[in-house]
Amino acid sequence: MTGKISLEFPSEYKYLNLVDALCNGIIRDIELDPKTATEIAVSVIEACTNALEHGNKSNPAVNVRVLFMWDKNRFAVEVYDCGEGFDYREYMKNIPDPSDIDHIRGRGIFIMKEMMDSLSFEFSDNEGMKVTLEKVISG
Amino acid sequence: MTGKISLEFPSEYKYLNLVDALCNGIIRDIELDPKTATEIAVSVIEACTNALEHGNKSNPAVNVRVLFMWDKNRFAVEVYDCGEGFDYREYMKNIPDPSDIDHIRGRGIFIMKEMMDSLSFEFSDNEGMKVTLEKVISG
Amino acid sequence: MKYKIREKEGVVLIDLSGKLMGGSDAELFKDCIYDLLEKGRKKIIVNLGKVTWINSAGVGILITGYTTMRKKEGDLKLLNVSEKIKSILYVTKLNLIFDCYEDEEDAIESYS
Amino acid sequence: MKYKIREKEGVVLIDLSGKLMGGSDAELFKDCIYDLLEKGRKKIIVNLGKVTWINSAGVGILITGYTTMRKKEGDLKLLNVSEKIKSILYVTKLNLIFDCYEDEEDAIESYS
Ligand SMILES: Nc1ncnc2c1ncn2[C@@H]1O[C@H](COP(=O)(O)OP(=O)(O)O)[C@@H](O)[C@H]1O
Ligand SMILES: Nc1ncnc2c1ncn2[C@@H]1O[C@H](COP(=O)(O)OP(=O)(O)O)[C@@H](O)[C@H]1O
Repeated sequence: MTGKISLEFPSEYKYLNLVDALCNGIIRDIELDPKTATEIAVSVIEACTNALEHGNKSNPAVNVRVLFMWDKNRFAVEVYDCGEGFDYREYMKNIPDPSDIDHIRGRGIFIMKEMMDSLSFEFSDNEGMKVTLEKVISG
Repeated sequence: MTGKISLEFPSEYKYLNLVDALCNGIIRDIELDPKTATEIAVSVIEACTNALEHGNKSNPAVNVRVLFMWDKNRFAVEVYDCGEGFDYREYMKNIPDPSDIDHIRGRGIFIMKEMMDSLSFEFSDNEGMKVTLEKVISG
Repeated sequence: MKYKIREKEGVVLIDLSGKLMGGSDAELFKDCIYDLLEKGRKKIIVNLGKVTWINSAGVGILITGYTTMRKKEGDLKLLNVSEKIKSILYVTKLNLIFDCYEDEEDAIESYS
Repeated sequence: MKYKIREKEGVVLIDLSGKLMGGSDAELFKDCIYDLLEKGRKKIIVNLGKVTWINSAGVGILITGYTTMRKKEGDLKLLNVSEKIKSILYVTKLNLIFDCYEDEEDAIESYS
């Protein structure tokens, strides 16, 4: 029931459903309830979309790395990109209303925050941008 | 139709079906015929079983890395372990008869050789043991 | 993303299939919507039954279609919304915006 | 790997499920086979219908069961062999060793 596995892929949308395939494989293995499973799968994809799109500017020469880690109480995901990061402290203070249909985008961070138990950002010069998602599970 | 993705996991059997989940995701995406798909999936698992078991001696502190690469003519997989390698030249000269039921094990390399178009081994001090599997596809 | 267009009782059904995410999908869907508007079609049902994969950028694509239609007195409703898509709509409260149907006949009837 | 044992008309059916690979699975299956032999059971059918995942080490586990049974004048036959398992059996010519059945009744009848 304890495990970790990491995936690395070029910054192109077409890899997102492979991330999803792996994530669903893990979720199936640890037999999460359907709601928790959906919330994790959706959030992982949002984090990876941001990493490849905003972080790596969809540059296929640069990789996104995803690290999945789980034990019987906790499912955690770290998503790394090679971008310059962004002012997440400021952004988190004032997340746009996701039901406002005048905005086509801007729902990813809101969704992750709602669906996971913890969402955190960290930027460092050697690791680049790192987003950490965590969810309490009962495995 | 061109792509590459890499996966890294601790040397434990329980991760093999996650390798399989990712491999099947890729295969589904590039729409291989069922026979080719099965042959690739079976061979990848044999290579990973060897890497974790013989290469890394099932030591969970050491990782196996799998790199999938494909374009419209070719599907290639590289499997890396941190072991000391083995005398593959000698082994390949005299692969045991897989239908001999006096042997319980010893069919992995035979299966990979039969199912793939190319199977090669390479040992280097910095990369460790690397097994490369290739198959011609028509995507 | 791929799509096919059908028409039934004056209602246009867009059968989406494959992945619905950021990137080129957004342009493709926008063009489809403008094309329908040009032909005077304003009663739209988007069938998501064969969408295998979606993210919030994909939902954004549906919002573009919805707002474009509404500005021209048209409407855009959703059919066969998977549990995953529903979870995104509910958490963002977009379920209050989009009419969702499970049955094609019901969806078509809602326009009459 | 998990298994359940059933008996029908003097034949033992082992319903395997989950993953069948190297490691602890080999011991588990060997113990099961020795246990059956001790009870005098020698007509074995291994149902692979719920095996989600297998490798050549897993096939090795079936070989152990087969040779152990044969040495005691018993037999071990396979039921519900997936395409993937078939591909491994064919390429290694182990299909010539194992009797495979698609139908439970047929498999049981083959022992009478
Ligand atoms: N990994 C990242 N690197 C740089 N900027 C990011 C990253 N993730 C998010 N952002 C910034 O935060 C904003 C909000 O992200 P999000 O809520 O996911 O919505 P969207 O991606 O649709 O814009 C993005 O538009 C971007 O400016
Ligand atoms: N990555 C590896 N590192 C070290 N030895 C290996 C590796 N792969 C294969 N071998 C050696 O080759 C032998 C044959 O491998 P294989 O045909 O896959 O059968 P099996 O794994 O069932 O023994 C193994 O028993 C092992 O000694």
